[in-house]
Amino acid sequence: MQLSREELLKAYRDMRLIRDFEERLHVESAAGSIPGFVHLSAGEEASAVGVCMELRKTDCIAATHRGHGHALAKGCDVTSMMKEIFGRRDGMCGGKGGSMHIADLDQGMMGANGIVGGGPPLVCGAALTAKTLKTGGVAVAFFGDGASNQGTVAEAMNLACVWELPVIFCLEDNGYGEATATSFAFRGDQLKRAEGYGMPAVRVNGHDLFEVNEAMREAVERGRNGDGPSFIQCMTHRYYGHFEGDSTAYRAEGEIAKVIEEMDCMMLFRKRVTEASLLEPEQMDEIDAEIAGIIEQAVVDAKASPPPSAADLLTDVYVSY
Amino acid sequence: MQLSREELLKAYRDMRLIRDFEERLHVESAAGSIPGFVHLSAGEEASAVGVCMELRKTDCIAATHRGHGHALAKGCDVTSMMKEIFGRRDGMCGGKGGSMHIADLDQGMMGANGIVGGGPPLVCGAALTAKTLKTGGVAVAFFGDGASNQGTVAEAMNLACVWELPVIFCLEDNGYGEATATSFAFRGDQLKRAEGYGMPAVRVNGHDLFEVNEAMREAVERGRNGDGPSFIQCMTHRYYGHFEGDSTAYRAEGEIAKVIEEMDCMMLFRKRVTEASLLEPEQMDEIDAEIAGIIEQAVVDAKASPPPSAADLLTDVYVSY
Amino acid sequence: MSIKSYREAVNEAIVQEMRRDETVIIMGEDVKGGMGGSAGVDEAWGGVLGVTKGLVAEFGHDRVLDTPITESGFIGAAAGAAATGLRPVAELMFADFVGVCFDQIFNQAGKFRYMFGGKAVTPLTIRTMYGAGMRAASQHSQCLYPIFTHMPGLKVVLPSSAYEAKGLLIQAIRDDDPVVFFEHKMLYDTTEEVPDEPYTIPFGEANVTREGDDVTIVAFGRMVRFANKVADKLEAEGIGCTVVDPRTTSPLDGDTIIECVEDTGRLVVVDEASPRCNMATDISALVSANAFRALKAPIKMVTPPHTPVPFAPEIEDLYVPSPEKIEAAVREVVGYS
Amino acid sequence: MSIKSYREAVNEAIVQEMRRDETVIIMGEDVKGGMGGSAGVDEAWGGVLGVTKGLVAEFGHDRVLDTPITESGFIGAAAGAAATGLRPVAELMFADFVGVCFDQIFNQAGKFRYMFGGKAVTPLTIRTMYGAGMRAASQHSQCLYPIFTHMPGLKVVLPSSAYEAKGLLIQAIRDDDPVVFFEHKMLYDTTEEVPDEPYTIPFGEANVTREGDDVTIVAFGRMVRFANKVADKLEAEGIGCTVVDPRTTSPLDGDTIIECVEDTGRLVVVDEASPRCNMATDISALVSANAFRALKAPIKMVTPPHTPVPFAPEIEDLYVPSPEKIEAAVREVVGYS
Ligand SMILES: Cc1ncc(C[n+]2csc(CCOP(=O)(O)OP(=O)(O)O)c2C)c(N)n1
Ligand SMILES: Cc1ncc(C[n+]2csc(CCOP(=O)(O)OP(=O)(O)O)c2C)c(N)n1
Ligand SMILES: [Mg+2]
Ligand SMILES: [Mg+2]
Repeated sequence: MQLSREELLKAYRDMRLIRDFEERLHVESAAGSIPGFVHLSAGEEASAVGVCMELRKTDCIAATHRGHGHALAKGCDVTSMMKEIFGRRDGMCGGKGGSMHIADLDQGMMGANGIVGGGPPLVCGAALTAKTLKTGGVAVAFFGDGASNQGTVAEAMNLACVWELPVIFCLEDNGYGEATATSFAFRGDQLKRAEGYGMPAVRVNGHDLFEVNEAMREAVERGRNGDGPSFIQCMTHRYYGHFEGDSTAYRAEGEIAKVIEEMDCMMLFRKRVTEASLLEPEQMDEIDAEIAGIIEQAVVDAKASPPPSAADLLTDVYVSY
Repeated sequence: MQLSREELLKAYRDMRLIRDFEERLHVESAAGSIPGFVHLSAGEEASAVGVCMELRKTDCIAATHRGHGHALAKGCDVTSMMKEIFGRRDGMCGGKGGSMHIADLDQGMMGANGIVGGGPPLVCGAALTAKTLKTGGVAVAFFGDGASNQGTVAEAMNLACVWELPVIFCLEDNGYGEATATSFAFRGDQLKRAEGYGMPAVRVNGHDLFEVNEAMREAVERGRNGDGPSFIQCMTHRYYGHFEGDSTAYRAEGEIAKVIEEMDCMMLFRKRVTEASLLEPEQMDEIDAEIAGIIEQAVVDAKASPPPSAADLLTDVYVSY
Repeated sequence: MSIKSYREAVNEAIVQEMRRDETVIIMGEDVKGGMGGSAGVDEAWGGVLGVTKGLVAEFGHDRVLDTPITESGFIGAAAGAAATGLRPVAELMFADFVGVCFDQIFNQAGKFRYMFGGKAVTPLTIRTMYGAGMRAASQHSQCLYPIFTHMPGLKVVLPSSAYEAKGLLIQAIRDDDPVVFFEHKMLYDTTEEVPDEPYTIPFGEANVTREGDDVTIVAFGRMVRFANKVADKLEAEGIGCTVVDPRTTSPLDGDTIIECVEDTGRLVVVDEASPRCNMATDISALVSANAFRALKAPIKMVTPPHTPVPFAPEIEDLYVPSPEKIEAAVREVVGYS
Repeated sequence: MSIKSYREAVNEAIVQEMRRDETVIIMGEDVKGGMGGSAGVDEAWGGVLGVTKGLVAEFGHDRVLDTPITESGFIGAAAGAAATGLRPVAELMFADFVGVCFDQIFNQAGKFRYMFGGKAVTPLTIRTMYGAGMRAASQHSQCLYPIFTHMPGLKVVLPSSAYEAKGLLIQAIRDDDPVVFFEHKMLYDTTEEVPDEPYTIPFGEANVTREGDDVTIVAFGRMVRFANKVADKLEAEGIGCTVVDPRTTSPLDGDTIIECVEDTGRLVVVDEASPRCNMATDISALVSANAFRALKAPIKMVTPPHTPVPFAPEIEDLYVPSPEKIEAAVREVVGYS
């Protein structure tokens, strides 16, 4: 199916937003302005965006420790996220969560997760809510190749098949879990495994927004029609280290440079839409400029925001006690 | 490969031992002589025996809550087991474990397990020991169809593939996990799933000792040769309830009677070996009589044994403290 | 009002809440039983010990869900459903199985609210069966509520009788926080008068089941019955026991406990859980920090030994704190000077 | 003897034990790092914080094993290997991850011996990183040792310095029971004199790091440093603090603690773990049961609040018990009369 001009512009904008967000965090991390662990998703924008552009606000996703891209693609507020990552009181989670726990249930974002494999069971719950309340909603579990081996992910896949839940399992296969290559940590075939649980599975080029999106459309349709879960394996790459500070000594020199040159998702997208005369380069340049301003402002705002106060330490544990 | 006369007699004997052991426990349970939960494996003898007859004493197995058959097939002492199940001081585990925790590491029996899916990770450890110490040993994880969905089992299968461990995953698919049918709790294809992790997988008639054994021979050979794990799905039936006391209201009337009539493993075995003139019926009758005596004596001994003493409560927690 | 068993009280609480609120659903392994089975029945078991019998007949398969044997999967799903609009009651068959799904309970459900800056509401109830006495051995007999009590973000409930079970479970289901509801397997057949209409018992309000001047006994779950028994017996001898059933370990009604100890000056804590870092130590520490001047004798803790739960009946019975041991502790504390 | 960091001390303990005993192997996520990677290196990381650096170079891939991200799988495998002849040292990267593998630790490894009637030996060491201070937020900062201490069958070790880390880890590896070894992430860069040769520190023998007449401070892990600091400061003012580092919470050297309290009559317990059913309550209960007459003041517990660990540095620092809070507690206890 052909994406509309509006959809294309939105997709490009979201990818650019994520890319710039992450690249700026890379700089801010190096400068020491960001506390804690930061996992950047630059390079993987096409999967987050290609998937989330098919979702309604009320559809839910569960993200990973590498969750900024998922959150932004799902519509979370940039400034609020930036403040959270900087640990500020008016951040998305009041400064209590940080990068690894970005969440906004109002946007259907059920949270980044510090636990590898933590999200997929939760997403089955969101899908169960949609199914029980007959909202026509679907839910997406993002998880990495490393996470794909966790028992929780296997259990969630099985449960979604048994309960015929509208879940889309989106495996972002970036070739590494921390410093370990997927080729070591997983010896089989992800599609076969998913099919082994009883759901349709497809592998796509995760750098190609169109391919991801096409697979996602089919999966969402299945979900909304009550035909149960689907599995999408997006082959992708992360451009930075596992976390900020990682030496990436496990990677061959120049590997990522080559990926960027040959298959960067922004580049592929631009090429495709201009060649097919779907969008003008100028439209995208405009977006680039706009996003640059947004990110700059978000960082300025985040830096100017106050940290949580002593009293904040003790609130928000229970609704009532 | 043709089994020797000796092997055949041993296989028949082991199956008979398990069957009589379980049938007697069924009676003793109904009479109220056995404390706690008792899960009987009558009907599933061919998988326990067909698998364990290929193992050396030093090869390890991990069993399930339904573990009597596995233990007996692996060579655990009948009387010692019977005493344990009756909760006696000189039982296999000093009366501290009971039916669900029968274990004898000297026989390579790493334990029945009260936790569904608890065993497969442990077996990876036994296989790792064999691999590290280059003993040529293999290890077997028995688990049920219900257990096959547990994350721990998925993790163990993946780990065995990654580390290329000499593990045989023996799925005893008896069609039910407690009162829930496998057709509900699992919608895919077990072989595909195992292959999805990267190991060869085969489905066999779990009532047919020869089929089970044939698959096991190949798997063991792979294991001893350093060619990694294998997966065997044994299709079988349990003749009694999930535990003693189960109404089995989930089963169609007469279902098990039909299974017993048409495919009981003892019956199939007898038929096969007599038709092929491999054994004489009288030889097997003799074994039947011998086993009846052994079981009777074991029960008499168990009933005559004293329970643990107050002091026993406090021992065996640590090796040193 | 009529005589009901603890099992019936739990069942009735669920039924009445499911009637009241359509978003209440239940799930667990064989809470119905029989799914896919050749008999084709809707309910073969109604729970492994029959606690959830009859629910599917009234509420249907959409609200009464059997699960595969994947506790992380379905408890996590319950947490996710709770965070997105349902009010699930998930059954962890035996508390001992928490080892395969603890993450979804304490790192996910229990932390949503705090780590998301107060913006999540997770009205999840986890029902689970605990305690020794069934000759179920070391992996099916543990108490484990101390490790849940340790976790911020979780509420922990230990109903000690049928009346308590109904009121506390209705409260748990209506509560907007994740609640872990511990049902003692040896209490299911105990009975007492239980109102037919729905009622709630608030969390964090201890129940003083006996009043006496000489010693305070704080006890949990099944141990409350034992403590009451001891109190009744000793009353005849002129030893007055105040018995406190905290009902919930988190939140804990420390005030009532402290007040009682201030009155009696002596304390025995009875906890069926393993002795290290358990509720006995928790209560003891609370009291010695806050009622120091009132204490006339060392606090006595009655707990099992630091061993797994054994199988053989003879030693399992020695493992569990008994009325006899409680009585001896009370006598020791009362006799101290 | 030379100055070593806590990180180096842990590393050296492993190296020396691997040299001594061929059955000692190590495993964990990225304990090497780089397996299958395009760079083709044998060791890209040497552990996420570099603790296991250099091991593969000396001991090879057969004894230094990287794992998939499947904690139940590989911790269970370590338990199974321990029960069948190896002496594995498995790394659970962050203690917080125990939620996905607790069963293999407390229901399997920890119970083998008892439930198999004393016939199993499980020389398993699980190394894990714990504690707040790294701005790692609520799923990477917990202490959790109380829930391990609660479990019969597990030994629990909390080394408070580089010297302690080396001696206790060698002991852990040689120990024939399952041991959980908690390394505080904020201690890795702390240094002190550490012998070059192997040595062991026995379990269950507390270390009295300061002696004073007025108050006993019992502290764990990183908190021992804080307690020592406070003791040094207060000594100048004439307030004498005895500081006890129990080293292991299970087994616990209760005798030394009780003796110290009998001498000083006052007790402050400092525990970085969540406050309910934690080591502070455990020690407090022990002392009030066993040193009742000696106590001249209520026992004071210094712990974090009952909240998850927050992310923002400003409030994370308020979360962790600080020397200031310990000092205030000591002053309060000493001033009590
Ligand atoms: C249960 C658990 N185990 C280990 C970790 C440490 N950890 C954080 S991210 C990560 C790698 C995850 O790899 P993958 O799923 O491929 O995601 P990616 O980082 O590549 O996006 C690991 C091991 C964790 N956070 N949780
Ligand atoms: C972790 C865990 N969950 C649930 C149970 C309760 N339980 C015991 S046996 C069983 C069914 C297992 O089914 P399956 O694996 O097919 O083995 P079978 O009983 O058919 O031999 C269940 C649910 C348990 N013991 N452990
Ligand atoms: Mg990855
Ligand atoms: Mg089964």
